[in-house]
Amino acid sequence: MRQLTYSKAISEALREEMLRNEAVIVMGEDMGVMGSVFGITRGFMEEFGSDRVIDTPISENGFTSIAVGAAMRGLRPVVEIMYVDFTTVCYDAIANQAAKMRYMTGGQLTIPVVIRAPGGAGRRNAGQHSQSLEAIFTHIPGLKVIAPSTPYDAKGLLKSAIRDDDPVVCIEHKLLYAGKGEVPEEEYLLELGKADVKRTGEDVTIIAWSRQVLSALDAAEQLAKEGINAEVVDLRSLVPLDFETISNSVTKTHRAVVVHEAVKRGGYGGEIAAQISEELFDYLDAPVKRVAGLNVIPPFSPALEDYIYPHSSDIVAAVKELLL
Amino acid sequence: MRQLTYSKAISEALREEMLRNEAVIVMGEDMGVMGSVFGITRGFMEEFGSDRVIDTPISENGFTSIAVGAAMRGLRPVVEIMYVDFTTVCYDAIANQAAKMRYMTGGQLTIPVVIRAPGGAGRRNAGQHSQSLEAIFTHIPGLKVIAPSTPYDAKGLLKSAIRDDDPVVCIEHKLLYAGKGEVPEEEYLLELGKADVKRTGEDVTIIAWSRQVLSALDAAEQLAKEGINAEVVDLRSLVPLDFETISNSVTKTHRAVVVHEAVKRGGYGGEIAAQISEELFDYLDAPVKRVAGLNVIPPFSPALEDYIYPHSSDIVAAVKELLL
Amino acid sequence: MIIKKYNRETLLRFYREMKRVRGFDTKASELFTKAMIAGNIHTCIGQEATAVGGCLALNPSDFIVATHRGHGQCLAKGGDPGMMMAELFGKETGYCRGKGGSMHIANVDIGILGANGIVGAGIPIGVGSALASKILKTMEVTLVFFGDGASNTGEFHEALNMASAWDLPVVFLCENNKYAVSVNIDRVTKVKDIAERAKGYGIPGVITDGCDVLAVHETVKKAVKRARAGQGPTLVEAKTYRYHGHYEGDPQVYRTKEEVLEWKNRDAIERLRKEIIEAGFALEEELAGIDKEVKEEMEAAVLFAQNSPYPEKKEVMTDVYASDNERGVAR
Amino acid sequence: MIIKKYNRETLLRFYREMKRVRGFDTKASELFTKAMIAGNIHTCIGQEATAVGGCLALNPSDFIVATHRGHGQCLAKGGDPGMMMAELFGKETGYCRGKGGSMHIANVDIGILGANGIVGAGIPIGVGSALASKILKTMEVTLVFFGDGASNTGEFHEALNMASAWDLPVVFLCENNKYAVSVNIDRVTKVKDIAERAKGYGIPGVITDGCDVLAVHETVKKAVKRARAGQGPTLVEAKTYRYHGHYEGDPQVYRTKEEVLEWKNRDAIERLRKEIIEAGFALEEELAGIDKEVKEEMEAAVLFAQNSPYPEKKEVMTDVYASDNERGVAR
Ligand SMILES: Cc1ncc(C[n+]2csc(CCOP(=O)(O)OP(=O)(O)O)c2C)c(N)n1
Ligand SMILES: Cc1ncc(C[n+]2csc(CCOP(=O)(O)OP(=O)(O)O)c2C)c(N)n1
Ligand SMILES: [Mg+2]
Ligand SMILES: [Mg+2]
Repeated sequence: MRQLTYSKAISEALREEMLRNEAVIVMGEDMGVMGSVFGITRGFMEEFGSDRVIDTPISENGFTSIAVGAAMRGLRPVVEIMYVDFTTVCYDAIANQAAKMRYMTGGQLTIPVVIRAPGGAGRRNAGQHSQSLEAIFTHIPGLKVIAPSTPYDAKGLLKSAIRDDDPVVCIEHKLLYAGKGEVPEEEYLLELGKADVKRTGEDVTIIAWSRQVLSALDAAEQLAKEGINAEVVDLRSLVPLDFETISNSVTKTHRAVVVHEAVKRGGYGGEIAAQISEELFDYLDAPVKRVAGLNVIPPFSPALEDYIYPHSSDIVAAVKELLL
Repeated sequence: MRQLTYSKAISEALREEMLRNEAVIVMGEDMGVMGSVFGITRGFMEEFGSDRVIDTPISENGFTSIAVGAAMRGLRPVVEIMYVDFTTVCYDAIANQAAKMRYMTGGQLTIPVVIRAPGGAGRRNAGQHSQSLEAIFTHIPGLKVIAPSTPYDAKGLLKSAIRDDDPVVCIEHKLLYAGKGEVPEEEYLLELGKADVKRTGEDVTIIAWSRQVLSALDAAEQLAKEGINAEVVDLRSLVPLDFETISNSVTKTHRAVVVHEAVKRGGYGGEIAAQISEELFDYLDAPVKRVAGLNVIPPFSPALEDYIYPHSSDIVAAVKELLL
Repeated sequence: MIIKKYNRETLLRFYREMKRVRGFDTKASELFTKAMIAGNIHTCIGQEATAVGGCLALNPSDFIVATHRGHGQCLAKGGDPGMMMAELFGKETGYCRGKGGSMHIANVDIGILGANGIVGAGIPIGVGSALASKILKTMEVTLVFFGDGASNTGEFHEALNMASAWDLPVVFLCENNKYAVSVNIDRVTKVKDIAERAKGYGIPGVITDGCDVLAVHETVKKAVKRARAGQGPTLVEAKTYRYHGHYEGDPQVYRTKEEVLEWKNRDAIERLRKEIIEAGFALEEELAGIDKEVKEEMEAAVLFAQNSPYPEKKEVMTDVYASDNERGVAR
Repeated sequence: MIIKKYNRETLLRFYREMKRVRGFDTKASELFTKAMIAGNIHTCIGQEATAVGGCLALNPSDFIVATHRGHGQCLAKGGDPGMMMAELFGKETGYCRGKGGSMHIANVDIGILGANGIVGAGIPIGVGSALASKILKTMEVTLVFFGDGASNTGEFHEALNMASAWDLPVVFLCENNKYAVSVNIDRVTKVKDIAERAKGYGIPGVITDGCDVLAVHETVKKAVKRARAGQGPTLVEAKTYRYHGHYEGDPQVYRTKEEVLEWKNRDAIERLRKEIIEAGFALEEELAGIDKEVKEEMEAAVLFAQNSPYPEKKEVMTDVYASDNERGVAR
């Protein structure tokens, strides 16, 4: 099958949905003339015109709210927030407006907005350009949240997100953009709220999302060499959560490690771990372990930054502890 | 001992600290002429002048950032965000500015800002005025977070928060304001990061904060009638977390229920539950249960709103399930 | 005199609509005081001319974005007082089936895109509606209401900038009632007129007398025409006043009784009543007839609300998501 | 001619400072291209006059808030190029001990309150500093740098409104270099001049030639004087241009080579050099001597950075909290 980069897969998803439905527009900083700073919408302005590919001023709360208003009127805007770190300036538009309009109006208003936001550390971009902030969205009812790890998943999920009538926050990872993976030529969709078992195993379940799925798979390879068979569950969709897949795996392996790049304290891993402990207690042979980012701010220094997020070796170590 | 309301205790804390240190100022909407919409700063403008008691325009991100800048220069601003729901519009000032300035500058800048924000449901204020949002702060390194449940705690913790050199988010609860409790005349401080065992017991640990401490104590009374002795741990300070007190209690009771009003998914209860499971697994006779808010948006209707947050009966039921 | 440009029917419509707005909020205030309405309400008594003068400049297919002080805006745009009152009661028959309450009345079919509990947040939402009208080439106009206080939010700035840069069909109507809760606008803003801010966006900024419904109407109408023609937004500032406190029960320490009285003496409804009679468009009794009809209408609205059922408990869990709601709420 | 108002020493200082700014960022650009500096850097080559003209209007005890394009601003305010370069390298000897990098250089002792990775966020922080000066009655002036793009953020609006309402000692210096990354300001804003926005806050808005360091200086100086006298803020807009891309490696599809060339022909350093020589304040060779000294200074800065150690691993965990750091980081 053909290989595409993650960023190209996202680009294709956007383009296909724009071709399919005139109501789909993209907006954000540098989306038009420049084709987005990560090249996602290169050529879009020429193809779809500046009405549907909108270069915005630096006004994230404003334009995300504009997307909400446009969605009330039937458009299906896909907004890019250049770095997920900047969702702090438009958190109201996402958490109080997009997320709540439907409920507060008794189901009258439908807000089909997708908010794409690249996150993640590893590019020496320092404290305000390197965070993983999915947990500030998973806590807000009314939002769906996806965090794909592969080009295939990214394309299929984003297309579904655009067709979904709910606001969806799509967390991408800057260090995944250049990575390649198989993506069929034919159209396909992936259902929101379905996890994917990226590797099967019997000894332990590693649950991860976004870039940490790669570390998890890497860790699983290393563990396999030592005869430990890890199952890797890629959540892909954080809300809705596919607890069935988690449950199927953990009732089989009796051990779980949850891995994410975000700061550990208050990260979504706590939620997953708590749910597993709460509902699968009798199946657990060991506590659910979390391997997650340090409770610190991303430092700039190349000598420091890579210590803040998990590596496959950390996952290997955690699994071994569980199996002791 | 004399009885004070929670709001009066907060008011006293502010006043005492303003008298003690000229660098302490208060700012926010309606703080001056009106003395705050909850009456917290009534009389302050007359006493301290409008330089130190600042009526701001409706510009939360602006004035919270102004507080950050003023703090860099040696002031110790206490900011009120009228409802915690509005921290969404100043989340950048809190999470990217106040929280990160110290680390990003290698320890050079100190940001002694306190952000007071009343939260909570139960007043028929609907979706954008009734949330409990502590989890969006506990996830951000650099912030300390307190959520007192009694007038005594509120006063002692707020005074410490004002003297603390770090940004502290103080989550108050609107339905606690009118409640009374003992507050000594003499000055006292409560250390940040210390939980308080509000009731001792051997059979189960109920961990709660803010208004849910009252439900927990109420539940404990009910359980006592049935011969079940619950220990109630009031966290008071969410960050730093006093895990020692939690651990002491749970290693004794072998059972824990975590209770909070905030939406369950991604709430801070998941973090607490995960930590207990992770570190006290061998002591647990049952899974850590969470009793928390529904994953919905606060509805306005008096016929609906009270269903969204936990009641003592829910806690009682959860405890009984654990003891089955 | 401007009134000469209007016919009897239109003038009586203005009169009736303002009466309805006042009638509705007077009822709401009473019911709130009797604890029959819970939570918080913000009445617009005194500001009827902006709601009515503004909304009546629109086509039925046009849109408004309302505010927390928005009952009048919604009524004037065609909101049914019974369904509105039922919403204030939190009843199943309310516009939002009781889930929104006073601050969130919405109905897209009649062009009400909702109000907002976050001051300023409605402004860019209205611009989004205008963007849709432009992209869809339908050019409905969106009229965005907001207060003087909201003009100090960042959202005001971002929204006006984009609306002007993109020439969107939107009219910004600032109801400057001098106060944001207790805070006098002059204490937190150096410019005398909010309309002055239009200069920063290269759009017209116009001041109108918010105590004169016809003045408001003329001004907004012109702005609507401009917007619909693709010439972009206008910032209209109406100088107005709320007779009640910010919320019902507000001790109002921030203003004097004299100030309130002064504005009451310029009451927009009384003014129109006098003008209509003086210009011979209708007799005193005819207006009294309208008054009576409006009174009955509002009483019926209250009765409807009172007699309506509350939503069922299970409603708490619905409408969080449009699709896959159960799973999204479950965990 | 304005130059006549200045003495030789001051003029050579302007010249040297601009040379230093360009020298620093030219080095930084080279090192970035050689992958010796990681992450992202935004050079201000072409914008030296705003940094230097602005900062030299301040007292040492005054403050600045810098931007993501802020190396020049920090240098001109007294930043040590060695410590700055070490920060760009992420070394222990950098201003922020390597934790901040290019976008977060700060040092309160020399009046640098930091830059910001969040566009617009520095503006209210600067206002906060000015508020402190007013409350403490010390009246240091805070000079806030920001770009044309930042003038479209809500924070700009909120900050300017409060600064003007409270007559704070702050000067807002907008470096309008026409672009926010790829977006031409004229495509997202209707007004020709950002300075126009001052009207919405009732403060002076002044346009100055950002290619003329003396013009910038005069303008800012006047604004600083006004601020210090308690007369409130001024919005200064300097028309300027960045010669490099937004970031190093930017393909710059959004502008033509001709446009860049046109601005390079108006280079502020060249202009001052010519004026100094023509007015007889210094000889060609004297300026060449300064050039050489600056070159050596910057080479030394690079050497210092290169030879400095990286922070130790344990540094990752420090400085999150001022007190109780260990516990705050532990769980
Ligand atoms: C972001 C935000 N901040 C504060 C509030 C609290 N609040 C509600 S209404 C109001 C005053 C609004 O003033 P204005 O815009 O002038 O409207 P008015 O009430 O005068 O009609 C305030 C501060 C809020 N709802 N949202
Ligand atoms: C809130 C926010 N949005 C977007 C960005 C990404 N970004 C960094 S610099 C920049 C352009 C800034 O333009 P301007 O203010 O004109 O400054 P210049 O780069 O031209 O000096 C953008 C969009 C950011 N850092 N912060
Ligand atoms: Mg007002
Ligand atoms: Mg620029």
